[in-house]
Amino acid sequence: MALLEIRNIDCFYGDVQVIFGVSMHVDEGEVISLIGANGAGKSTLLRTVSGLMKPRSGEILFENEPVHDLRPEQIVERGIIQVPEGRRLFSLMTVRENLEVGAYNSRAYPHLAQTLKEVYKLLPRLEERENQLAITLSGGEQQMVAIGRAMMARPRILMMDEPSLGLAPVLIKEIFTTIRQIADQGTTVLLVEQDVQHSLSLSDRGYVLEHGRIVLEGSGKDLLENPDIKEAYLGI
Amino acid sequence: QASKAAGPKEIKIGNILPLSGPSASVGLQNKQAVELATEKINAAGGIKSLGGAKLVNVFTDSKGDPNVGVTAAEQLINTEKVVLISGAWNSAVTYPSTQVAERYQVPYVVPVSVADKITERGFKYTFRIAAKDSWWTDYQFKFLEEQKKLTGTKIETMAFVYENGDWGTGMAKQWHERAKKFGYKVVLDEAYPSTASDLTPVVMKIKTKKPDVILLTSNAADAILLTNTMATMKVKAKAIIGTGGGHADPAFRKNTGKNCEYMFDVVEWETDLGRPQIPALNAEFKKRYGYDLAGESVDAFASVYVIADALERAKSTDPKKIRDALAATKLCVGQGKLGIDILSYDCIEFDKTGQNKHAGIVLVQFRDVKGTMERVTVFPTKVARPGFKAVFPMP
Amino acid sequence: MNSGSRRKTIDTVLKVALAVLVFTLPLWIKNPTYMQILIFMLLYAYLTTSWNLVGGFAGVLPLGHSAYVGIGAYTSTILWITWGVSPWLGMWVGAFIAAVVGTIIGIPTLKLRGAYFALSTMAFGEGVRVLAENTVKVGPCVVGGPQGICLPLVPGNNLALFQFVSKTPYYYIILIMLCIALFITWHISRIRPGYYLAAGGEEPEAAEALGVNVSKYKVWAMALSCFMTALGGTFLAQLTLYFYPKQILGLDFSFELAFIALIGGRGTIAGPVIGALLLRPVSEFTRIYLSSVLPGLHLVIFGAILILVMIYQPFGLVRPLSRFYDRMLDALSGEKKKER
Amino acid sequence: MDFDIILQAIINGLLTGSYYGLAALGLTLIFGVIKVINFAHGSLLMVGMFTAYWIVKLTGWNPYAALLVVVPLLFLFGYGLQGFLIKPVLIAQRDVREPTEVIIVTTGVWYILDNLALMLFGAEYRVVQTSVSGQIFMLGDYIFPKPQLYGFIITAATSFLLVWFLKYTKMGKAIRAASLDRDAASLMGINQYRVYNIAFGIGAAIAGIVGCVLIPFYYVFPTVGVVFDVKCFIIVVLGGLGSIPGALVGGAIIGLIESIFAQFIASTWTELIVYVVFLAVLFIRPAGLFGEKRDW
Amino acid sequence: MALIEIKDISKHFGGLKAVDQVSISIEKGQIYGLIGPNGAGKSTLFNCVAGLYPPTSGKVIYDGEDITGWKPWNVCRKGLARTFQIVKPFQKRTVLYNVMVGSFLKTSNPSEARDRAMEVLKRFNLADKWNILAGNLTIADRKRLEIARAMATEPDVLLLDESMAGLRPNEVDETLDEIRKIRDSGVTIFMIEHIMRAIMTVSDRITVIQFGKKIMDGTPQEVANDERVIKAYLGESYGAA
Ligand SMILES: Nc1ncnc2c1ncn2[C@@H]1O[C@H](COP(=O)(O)OP(=O)(O)OP(=O)(O)O)[C@@H](O)[C@H]1O
Ligand SMILES: Nc1ncnc2c1ncn2[C@@H]1O[C@H](COP(=O)(O)OP(=O)(O)OP(=O)(O)O)[C@@H](O)[C@H]1O
Ligand SMILES: [Mg+2]
Ligand SMILES: [Mg+2]
Repeated sequence: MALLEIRNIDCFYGDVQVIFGVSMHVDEGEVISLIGANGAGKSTLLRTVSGLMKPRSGEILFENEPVHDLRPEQIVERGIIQVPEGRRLFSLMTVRENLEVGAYNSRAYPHLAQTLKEVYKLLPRLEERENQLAITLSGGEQQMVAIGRAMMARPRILMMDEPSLGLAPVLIKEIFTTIRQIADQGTTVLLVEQDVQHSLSLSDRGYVLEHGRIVLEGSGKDLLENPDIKEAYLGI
Repeated sequence: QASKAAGPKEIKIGNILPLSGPSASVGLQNKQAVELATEKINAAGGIKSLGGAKLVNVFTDSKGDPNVGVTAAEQLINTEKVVLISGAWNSAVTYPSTQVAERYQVPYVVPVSVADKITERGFKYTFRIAAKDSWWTDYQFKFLEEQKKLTGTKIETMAFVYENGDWGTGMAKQWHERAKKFGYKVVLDEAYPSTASDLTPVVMKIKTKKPDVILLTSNAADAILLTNTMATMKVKAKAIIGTGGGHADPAFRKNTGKNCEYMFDVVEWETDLGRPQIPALNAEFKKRYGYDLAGESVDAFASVYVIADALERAKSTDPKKIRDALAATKLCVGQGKLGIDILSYDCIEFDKTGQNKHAGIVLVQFRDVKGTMERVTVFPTKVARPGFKAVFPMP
Repeated sequence: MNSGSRRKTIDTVLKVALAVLVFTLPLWIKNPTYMQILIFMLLYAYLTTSWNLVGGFAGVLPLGHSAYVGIGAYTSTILWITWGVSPWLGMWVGAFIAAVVGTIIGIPTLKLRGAYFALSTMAFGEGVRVLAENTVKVGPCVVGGPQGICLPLVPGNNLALFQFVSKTPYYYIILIMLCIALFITWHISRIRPGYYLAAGGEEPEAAEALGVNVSKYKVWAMALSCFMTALGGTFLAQLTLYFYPKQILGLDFSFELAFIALIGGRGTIAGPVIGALLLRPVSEFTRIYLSSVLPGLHLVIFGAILILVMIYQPFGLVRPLSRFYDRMLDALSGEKKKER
Repeated sequence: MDFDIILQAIINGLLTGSYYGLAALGLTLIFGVIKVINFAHGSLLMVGMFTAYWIVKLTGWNPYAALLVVVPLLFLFGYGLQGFLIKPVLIAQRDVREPTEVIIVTTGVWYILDNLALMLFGAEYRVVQTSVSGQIFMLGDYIFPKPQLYGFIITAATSFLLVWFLKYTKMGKAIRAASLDRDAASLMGINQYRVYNIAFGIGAAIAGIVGCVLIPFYYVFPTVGVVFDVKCFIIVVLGGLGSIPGALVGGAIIGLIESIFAQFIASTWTELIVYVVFLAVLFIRPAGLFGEKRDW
Repeated sequence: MALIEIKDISKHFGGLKAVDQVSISIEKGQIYGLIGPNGAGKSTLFNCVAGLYPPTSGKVIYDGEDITGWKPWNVCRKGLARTFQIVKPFQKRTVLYNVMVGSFLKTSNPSEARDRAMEVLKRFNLADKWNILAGNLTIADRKRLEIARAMATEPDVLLLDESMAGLRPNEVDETLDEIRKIRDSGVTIFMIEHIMRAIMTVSDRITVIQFGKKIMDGTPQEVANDERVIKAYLGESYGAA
C-alpha cells in the first residue's frame, strides 16, 4: 500500500505553471529518488507535499487520506517531514535548540529526550557541538543538523531536498551514508538529488522529472543503467 | 442677500475648535458652552430684528493645527457661507485663521485665545473677549506685591516653570519683564515639553533652587503631573501660582487632591463669584455635561450673547454691518443678558484693536472647604468669596 | 492601419484631455476652499514625489522628511523677514541647506537597514523639531521657538514676494513644481543613477560588486530629495503664511508623506500623485463632515481606510488602477494591450 | 553641583528608565519576531492604562491587582490584532524580510484606538488615586517614590520571565525559530502565524503591564501613547532592534540622560541631547548597542 | 610578475580565524582553482580580495597596485568582477535590467548600456529571456545571469564562487565551455568549486585550503594525488584526470 500518493497535481507560481499532472507514489519503507534538471520542479513538488504551496488541481494522499488541503503544520503532525533545500537552520539558536524545535509537533514532543538520544547516536558530531550557534557551523555540519532536526520530528516519511548541494566530496559520502542508515532504521525516504550516482545507487526506485512532468520511472538500478540518464545526468 | 423682507430663518455661525488632538478636551467644553448659549438665545426668540431668525452653529475641527484651521476658515466662509466665525481656542490656530477672515472681511469673534498679538495686527474684523495674556501676569504680580505688604512676608526669589509651547513661553517673557520691574531675582527659568512623560527632573531642579515663589504655566496633564511630583519630592515654596489653563481644568483639582491645597491660580472667572445667576447656570451645565463651568466656557458662553447682540443691532446678515455692530458693542451686567450677567467684570466693550477693554481677571486659591477641594476667589478682595482670605505664605 | 494604433490614439486623447483639464481647473473651480484643497493635494503630491526619490527608488523608508520641509520654510521666511530677500531666492538657499543637512544625515543613516533607517530618520526629524522649538532667536533672525513664524501680509497679489490673495497663482506654481518633480523622477529612473539606485536598494552587495558605490548614490538621492522637499517647504510657508514647529516639523507630517507614497505605490512615478489625490480628499472631507458629529470619528475612519487599502492592495493603488485603465482602453478600442 | 542631588537624579533616572525600558520591551519583541514596527504600541499602552484606570476606579483594587485582568485582556487583544489585521498583509508580503508596508496597518490601528478612546472617554486627563499613589520610601535622605520603585521591580520580573520563556519553553523556542526563518519553522510543524499572534499578544500584554505600572503616578488620556511612542522607538534602536537587554539598557540610558542633564540645562534641551546621543550611537554602532549585526 | 598577488591574507571573525596567512599568486590568463572543505574560508578569501571584507592582515596586489581594503565598487572598476555563492539577482527586475546594471560600468549612455547588455545576454544564451523577472528564473539561469552580469562590466579578472553547484552534469559542461571561452577572450579566472570533475579539468593551477590555512598548491594532478588533500577533502582518490 502506498504511504504517500500524489495524484495528477498541477502547480503554479502566479500564472506560470511549473508542475503538470504529476503522479507518483512512495511505499512504506522505500527509498525513492526524484531526479531532474534544474528548475524541473522538484523543490516545488516537495513544497507542495509539505503544504507550503497548494496544488491548483489533483490530490495528495497520505495513508489514503487527502492532505493537500492541510496547513504545513498539520502535515508535519502527520509525519511528513522535509529537510529543505539550503538547510535553513535557525541561525542564532544552538544546535541543541535547533534539534528541540525539530520535535515541536505533538507526535514527537513527548518522546523528545528519547529521540534526541537516537539522533545523537546517528550523528555523534552533533552532540559534540550541542551548544554551538548554528550559524558558526561548517556547511557539512549544518547539513547534519538539518537532517538531525528532521529526524527529531519522528518522520513517517522524510523528504530531503538536495542534501549534498555545495558540500565537499568527503562530506557528500558521509551524508549518503547517514541517509542509508536512516533508511535502514525503517524510515521512508524521498530524496531529491543532483548527485544521481550516489542517490540512485541507494534507492529502491526513482522518478525522473523534466519540465514539470514525470518522464521516467524505474528501480534505482535500472535508471542508473538507462542510457538517457547516463548521458543527461552523469555526463557520460 | 436674502435678508430683506422676511429675513433668513437661520443664521449660520462658524465655530473653529480643537475637537480632536491634544486640546480636544477643552475644545469640547467650549463647544458645549456655545451650544447651551445658542439654545437659550434661540428659545428666547432668536434674533428678533431679523424676524426671530435662529442661530445655527457649524462646528469644524481644527485638530489644534493651524493649517487645518486655515482650511476650516476658508471652508466655513466659502462653502458654509457663515456670516461670522468664532474660535479657535488655540492661539496658534486663531492667529492664521483670523487672517483668513480679515481677507474675506468676515467678522471673527475670539472668545478665549489669549496671545497678545492676535489683536495687535490692526485687523478690522477680529474681536477678542478674553483678556490678553499680558494682563494675566499683571494680576499675578499685583497680588504678590499686595501680599508682601499685607503679611510682611519676604519674597525675593522666583522660579518660572512653564510648558514650552506658544502660550507658556509668551507668559515667561512677561514674567521676566515684571520680575525686573518689581526687583525679584529669577533663580530658575525652566521650560519643559508639555508632552513630557516624566517631570521629576524639573521638580528636582526647583527643589535645588529653593525659590520663594513658583510661577507656573501648564496644560492640564502636566499641571497634574507637576503638582503631584512636587508633593512626592517634598518641594515647598511660599507661593505657587498657576496661570489658568491646566490649573483651571476641573481635572486638575480632581486628580491632585490634597496636593494642590493652598496653590494659587489666576483665572478670568470662577463659580463662586458674587453674581446671582451663576449657581443656576452652573447647575444646569453640570447636569448636562458632568462638570462645572470654567472661565473659558464662560467666555465662549458670553461670546454667543455678544454675537446675538451684534446681529440684533445690525439687523442684517451682511458681514460688514455685523462688524460695525460688533465694534459698537456695549453690553453690561444687568441688561438681562444671561451670558453677560455671569461675568467677573462689568461690561464688554471693544477698543479699536478689537480687544475687550474691560476683560478682568481674578485670583483663586485651592482650599479645602468642608472636605472638598474648591477654588476660592481671594483677589481682588472686593469680589473675594465672602468669609475667605488668601492664606499666604502657603503653610 | 497597424494594430494597436486605435488604442494608442484613445490613450493619447485621454491623456491630453486630462492634462488640459488639470491646467484649466482654476477656470472651473471658483470656490477658494476647493482650490485650497486642490493646492494641498498638489503640494502633497509634490512632496511625496520628492520623498519617493529616497523612499521609493533607494528602497529605504524615511520617516523624518518634515525636517526638510521645515528647513525650506524657515530659511526662506527668515531671509525674507530679516533681510528682505524674496522667497523666490530664499527657497533655493533653503533647498541648498536642506541638501547639505540631508547629506550629513544620510551618510551614516543610509548605511542602516530597514527599520533602523526608518526609526533613525524619525528620531532626526523629532530632533529638528525640538531644536526649532527651543530656538527663539539666532542673532538677528527670529526663529520664533514654539510659536513659529507668521509671515507679514503683503497687500494684493504680489508675484515678486510670492504672496497672492487669489488661489490661482498658487495652483499654477505648485502644478509646475509637481510637473518638474515628476519629470525628474521619470528621467532618473531611465538613466544610470536610477538603475544604480534601484539595484542598490534591492541587493546592495550585488550592486557594489558590479561597481556601484551604493551609499554614494543613496546619499545623492537623499540630497536631491531633501533639496526638492525644501522647495515645497517654502511654498507651504507662502501659502499658509504661518507655520510653527509642531506642525511643519511634526511627526504626523512625515508620516503622511510616507503613507501617501505607500498607499499610492512606492517607487513608482505615478504612485505619489495617485496617493495624494486619493488620500488628501479623504482626510479633508472626513474631517470637515464628520468631526462635528463625533470628535475623532474621522480619524477612526481614516485609520480604517489605511488598513483596508493595505490588506487588499499591499503594493499600493497604482497597480489596480493602471490595470483598470488598461482594461478601459481595451474596452474602448476593442483591442488588447500588446504584451511587451 | 550637589552630590546628593546628582545621586537623587540617578535614582530618579534609573526608576524612570526602568518603565521606559519595559515599554520598549514589548516593541522590541514584536519587531524581533515579526519584523514589524508596531506604531500602535503606545496605543496598546493606552488601552492598558484605561483598563487599569477603570478597574482601580470602579473596584478600588490595588493597581497591581489590575494586572490580573489587564495582562490577559491585552494579550487577547494583541493576539486578535495580529491575527485579523496584520496577518493578511504579512501573507501578501511573504517573501519580504522586513515588510515595511505593515507600518501603515499598525499606524491605522494607532489612529483607530486613540480616537475610539477619545469617542468613548473624551479627551480629559484622568488620574486615579490608588493605594500607592504619592507614597515614598526614604533611604537616608534619598526619595524613592513607591509607584516607580514597584515599577522597577515589575520591570525586572517581567524581563526575567520573558527571557526565561523564550529560552526554555517549547513555545518560546518556537517563537525564536519563527523569527529566524518562518518557512523553515513551518516545516517543523510550527504554525508561524499562530506564533506571531502569540508574540504580538505578549508584546501587547507587556504594554498593558506598563499601563498598570503608570496608573499610580501618571494620567490617562486618549493620546497618552504618543508620549511614549517616540521614546520607545529611540530606545529600541539605541539598544538594538529585537534585543531584550538592549531595550532595558536603552531605557536606563534615556532615563538617566533626562534626569541628570536636566540638572544642568533646561529640560527642553535634554530632549535634544537624547536625540544627539541616539544619533551618535548609531554613527558608532549602526546596529545599536546590543544589535546582532549579521542578523539585520 | 603575477597579475594577482595575495600575500599572507588573514581574516578573523572575533576569535575565529576564517582565513589564516594564505598566499596565492595568479598569472594573467590562468584559470586558477580554489578548493577546500566547507567552512575552510574560501568564500571569505574571495570576499577579502573583492573588497567585501577588509582583511585583518596581509595584502592583495593587483597588476602591481596594492588594492588591499579597497571598497567592492572600486575593485570592480579596477577590473575584478565577482559572482556570489548564494546568487543575488535583482529579483524584481528583468534579466536585461540586471545585466544593464553591470554594463553601465563602462558607459553612462542608457541605450549603449542596453545594447552591450543584450550582447552579453546573447553570449550566455539568455537573450530570449531578457524580459523575464530575474526572480522567476531557474537556478541554472540565475547562476548564468550572475556570470553574465559580472561579464557585462568587461572585467580583466573574474572571481567565480561555486558557479556550478546544483547544476546537472551536462549543464556543468556547458558552463565549463563558457568559462574556457571567457578565458580565451583574455580574462583571468579565479574560481571556487566543489565539483571535482569541473575544477580538475579546467584549472591550470589549484590551491587547497583547510581551516583557513593553505595546505598546498599545484597542478590538478598534484592536488588530486596529494595524501593530505585526499584525507581532508576528497575522501577517496580522485581518478586523476
Ligand atoms: N518563488 C517562485 N516564484 C516564481 N517561480 C518560481 C519560484 N520558485 C521557483 N520557481 C520556478 O519554478 C520552476 C521549478 O522550480 P523548482 O525550484 O521546483 O525546481 P527544482 O527542480 O527544485 O530545481 P533545482 O534543481 O534548481 O533546485 C522553475 O522554473 C523556477 O523558476
Ligand atoms: N560574516 C561572518 N561572521 C562570522 N563568521 C563568518 C562570517 N562569514 C564567514 N564566517 C565563518 O568563516 C568560516 C569560513 O566561511 P566561508 O564562507 O569562507 O567558507 P567556504 O570555504 O566558502 O565554505 P563553503 O564551501 O561551504 O562555501 C566559516 O566557519 C563561517 O562560519
Ligand atoms: Mg530545488
Ligand atoms: Mg563558500
